[in-house]
Amino acid sequence: MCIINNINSPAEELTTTGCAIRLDQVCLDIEGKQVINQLSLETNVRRLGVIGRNGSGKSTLSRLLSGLIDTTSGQLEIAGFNPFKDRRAALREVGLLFQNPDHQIIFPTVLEELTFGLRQLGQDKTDAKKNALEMLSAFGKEHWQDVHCSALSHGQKHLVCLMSIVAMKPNLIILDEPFAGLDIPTKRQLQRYLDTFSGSLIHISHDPDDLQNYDQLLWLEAGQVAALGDSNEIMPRYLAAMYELGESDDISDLSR
Amino acid sequence: MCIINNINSPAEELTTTGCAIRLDQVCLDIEGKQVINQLSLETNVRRLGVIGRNGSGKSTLSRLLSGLIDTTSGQLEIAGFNPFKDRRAALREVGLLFQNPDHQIIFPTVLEELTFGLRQLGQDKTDAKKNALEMLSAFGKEHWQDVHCSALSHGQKHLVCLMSIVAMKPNLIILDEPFAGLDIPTKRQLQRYLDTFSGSLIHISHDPDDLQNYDQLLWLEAGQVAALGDSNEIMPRYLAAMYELGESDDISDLSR
Amino acid sequence: MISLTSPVETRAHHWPAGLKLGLLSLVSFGLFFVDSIIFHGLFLLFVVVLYALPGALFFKNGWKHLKILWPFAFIIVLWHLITGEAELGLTVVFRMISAVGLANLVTMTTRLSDMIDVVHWLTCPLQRLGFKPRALELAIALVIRMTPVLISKGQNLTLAWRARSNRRSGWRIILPFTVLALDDADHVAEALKARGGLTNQERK
Amino acid sequence: MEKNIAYIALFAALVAALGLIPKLTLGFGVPITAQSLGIMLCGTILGAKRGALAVLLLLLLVAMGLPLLAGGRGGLGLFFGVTGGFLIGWPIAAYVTGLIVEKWRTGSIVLVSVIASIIGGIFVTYLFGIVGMAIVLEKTFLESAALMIAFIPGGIVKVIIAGLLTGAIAKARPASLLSRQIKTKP
Ligand SMILES: Nc1ncnc2c1ncn2[C@@H]1O[C@H](COP(=O)(O)OP(=O)(O)OP(=O)(O)O)[C@@H](O)[C@H]1O
Ligand SMILES: Nc1ncnc2c1ncn2[C@@H]1O[C@H](COP(=O)(O)OP(=O)(O)OP(=O)(O)O)[C@@H](O)[C@H]1O
Ligand SMILES: O=C(O)CCCC[C@@H]1SC[C@@H]2NC(=O)N[C@@H]21
Ligand SMILES: [Mg+2]
Ligand SMILES: [Mg+2]
Repeated sequence: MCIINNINSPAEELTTTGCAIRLDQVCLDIEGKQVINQLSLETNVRRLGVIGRNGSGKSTLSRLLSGLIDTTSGQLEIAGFNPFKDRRAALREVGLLFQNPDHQIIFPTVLEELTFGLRQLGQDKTDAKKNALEMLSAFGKEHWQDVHCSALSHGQKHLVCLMSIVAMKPNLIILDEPFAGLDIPTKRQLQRYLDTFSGSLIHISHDPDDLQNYDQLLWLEAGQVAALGDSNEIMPRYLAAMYELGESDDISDLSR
Repeated sequence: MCIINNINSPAEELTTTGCAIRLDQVCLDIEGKQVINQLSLETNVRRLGVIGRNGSGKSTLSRLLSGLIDTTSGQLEIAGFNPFKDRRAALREVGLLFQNPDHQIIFPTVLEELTFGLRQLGQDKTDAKKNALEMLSAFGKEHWQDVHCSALSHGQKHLVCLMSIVAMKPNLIILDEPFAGLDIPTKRQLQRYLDTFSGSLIHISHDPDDLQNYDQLLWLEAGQVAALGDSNEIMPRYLAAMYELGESDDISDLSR
Repeated sequence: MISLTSPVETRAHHWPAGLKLGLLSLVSFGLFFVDSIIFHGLFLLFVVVLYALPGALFFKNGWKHLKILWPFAFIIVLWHLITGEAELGLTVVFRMISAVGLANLVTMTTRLSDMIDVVHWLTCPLQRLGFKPRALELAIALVIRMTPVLISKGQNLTLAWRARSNRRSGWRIILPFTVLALDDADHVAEALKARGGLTNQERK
Repeated sequence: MEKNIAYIALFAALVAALGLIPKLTLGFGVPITAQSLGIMLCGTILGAKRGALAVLLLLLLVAMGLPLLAGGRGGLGLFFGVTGGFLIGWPIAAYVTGLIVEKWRTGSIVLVSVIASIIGGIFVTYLFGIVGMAIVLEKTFLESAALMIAFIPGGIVKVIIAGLLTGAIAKARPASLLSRQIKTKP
């Protein structure tokens, strides 16, 4: 599969290869349903966009890649290890931003939420707290530290989730629709922040604009690779297919 | 406040005035925090867009309008009644699409979820089931009827929520980011469906494209009206303000 | 969803739920007035035959739900062996398996909505005391919704934990889980209210 | 109103979910189960009336045949079994526990909950449980009572968890602690 140098990236001085990802004939059944079906791909770009219809398996793939669930069959490797088997390595290597912030937040207050991951990395209490506060202040949100997560708006929760992941400084961040529900300034701010992120990014999104500067695109369809390659080539094809589907008056053509 | 005829609307034959909404000095405190602050507005357009930053109070306003919560002070009326006090009328008049589908779905399977609202309207079992199935087939999703909601993807859940609301045929539908997380074909299909909806729509969104055909815009800022009026006038101002905020490198200017 | 319901449709599915439940209560109650081990042995055989009638798949499914009784059975028998009342022990075990087996049989062949209708009918006399059968109906539906939802929320929470930790969550997950459950209840309450809650319109 | 129903249903479901924690069945056929912790929490968090209703709701569903008791058991048969007395005692236990938390508003919520759980969750439960066992197992009251010793270590742990958890909820979600809400019409 082609690896394309990230010409548009605002962080050109960085190495152009990222975290190596290898999937070989990966299948996943959930409750008898084949959600991921013979998925094979190999890539190590720094910026990989993932597109596909609702229910095509994008979030499931993100869970597989971060080692939260195991494959039913097939081989999966991230940076040379299996993230489900080797949790310790996975934790240092991969951070996952969940699609639904309510599925990610564990603790009652914002500071606890941010500190948790850092403590898990082995930082002691004071260090973890210091670093968590630093993260908060990098986004101008120090005043959120004692706020209850449940009292935040949807977009605010999303930001908390992102900060907790970024604070752990993984080499690969998997973002499952990170911008859904964020307001324009926060989104742009975040986008700029992610652009300077020196590690690898896998970004799942329904919005083509979000994936503009991405080297490669992975297009999933019904748990299988529909296309993988240069985003300049794939995005137009994807959009054409989607708009055509959207225009059709036979609504029953819609996603499974 | 100005009431503008919906010139761009694809359903021009419909009456141009919609559900009358009147808020007079509405305040709302949640746990000591003033979330809605002296909000006054009066409008009865058929299509009202609501914009504003994360945490500005949009979802809270949607809860107030659909009568889920009571105001701390001030007057609120929808179509002449108070939706918090008169629940029976509110149920027939207003439907609310929650921002987070997991917060809206009550029942285990898709059909039960759709049937519930119809039963609440007084339809008997067979009628309710028939109408629910009709709704499903209008979106080409009959095969979803026995699917467990928890087994749906995020976007699929969103669609279930929308179908349950639309099936109840309210006169006013309040949509809290209905398209966040939907794929392009589903979004376009839904958009077309909403365009033909003969009742009133209040649509909360961060995406300017979603609100293109809307008569009026309400711009909220920190629980107060920042602007209300012709969308052609307000959207550019809003976008300019948002992009400026987004460009600023002083991240601490970001939302509260 | 609590999946005691049978994967195959049986003839018993079409019998009135009230009848099945009534019979079940009578028989379960009656079993306590017989002490004969032979009777209980034969009765258990009868129950097994009932499970076998609808075919192999049904039998296998039924067995899955009855299997969980074996530690109980084992321990009761063991204890009675120690106290030297082996026969009493066996009787108690036979009776228990028959009673639970029958109850499961009714559950497996009765749609929940039919079950709820029976409860509705049973509580009708209470209506005059100001009791709202609608509230009970809703509450039943909600428990049935929430039990599996809680379990999957628990699993979700462990995923969230796993995503940022290589240690097991252990007891520290209890408070977040409880808070999550309470929040879920708040959301359900709001969602219910948004669709009329108990102020449902008159039924025709 | 909707909130009451949702909470009552939630706690019924919570007790059911606690049944998934592997149980240990003792010689005389009564399991050591986390569900009795759930009964205490029904009282301490929901208060007397709602707590008892939550337990009643669970028992109704169990009677209808849903497998919601420890080890996936259900059915009317259980009310005639060794543990029948416990089951009948549960709603009353939740009521008593809740009543104590509702009435005794001074003092730390943790301490009050612990004491309420001891009185309701342990004394009341065992009273009914012992009587039930005596009848079903054809033993004397005292013989049955002696068997309860086996539950004491577990009981202490549960009471402490109930107290701490109630205290933590009071902090994290004060609005959810229905037993301590200012009385409004339910
Ligand atoms: N627990 C489950 N049981 C059965 N099927 C499931 C379960 N969880 C997910 N699925 C199915 O797996 C498929 C993929 O789901 P996934 O959440 O990965 O989709 P997605 O691409 O992230 O969609 P979206 O864009 O809507 O977020 C869906 O069709 C869904 O119905
Ligand atoms: N339970 C609560 N306690 C305290 N504050 C709350 C509570 N619920 C909401 N708020 C506050 O109310 C404000 C408005 O929240 P709301 O959810 O209405 O925002 P929103 O405009 O919908 O934002 P978003 O675009 O992110 O969805 C937020 O600042 C939030 O912190
Ligand atoms: O599952 C049942 O059938 C009811 C079990 C009752 C168990 C009682 S409750 C009090 C005491 N503490 C325990 O752990 N078990 C018993
Ligand atoms: Mg997804
Ligand atoms: Mg919102």
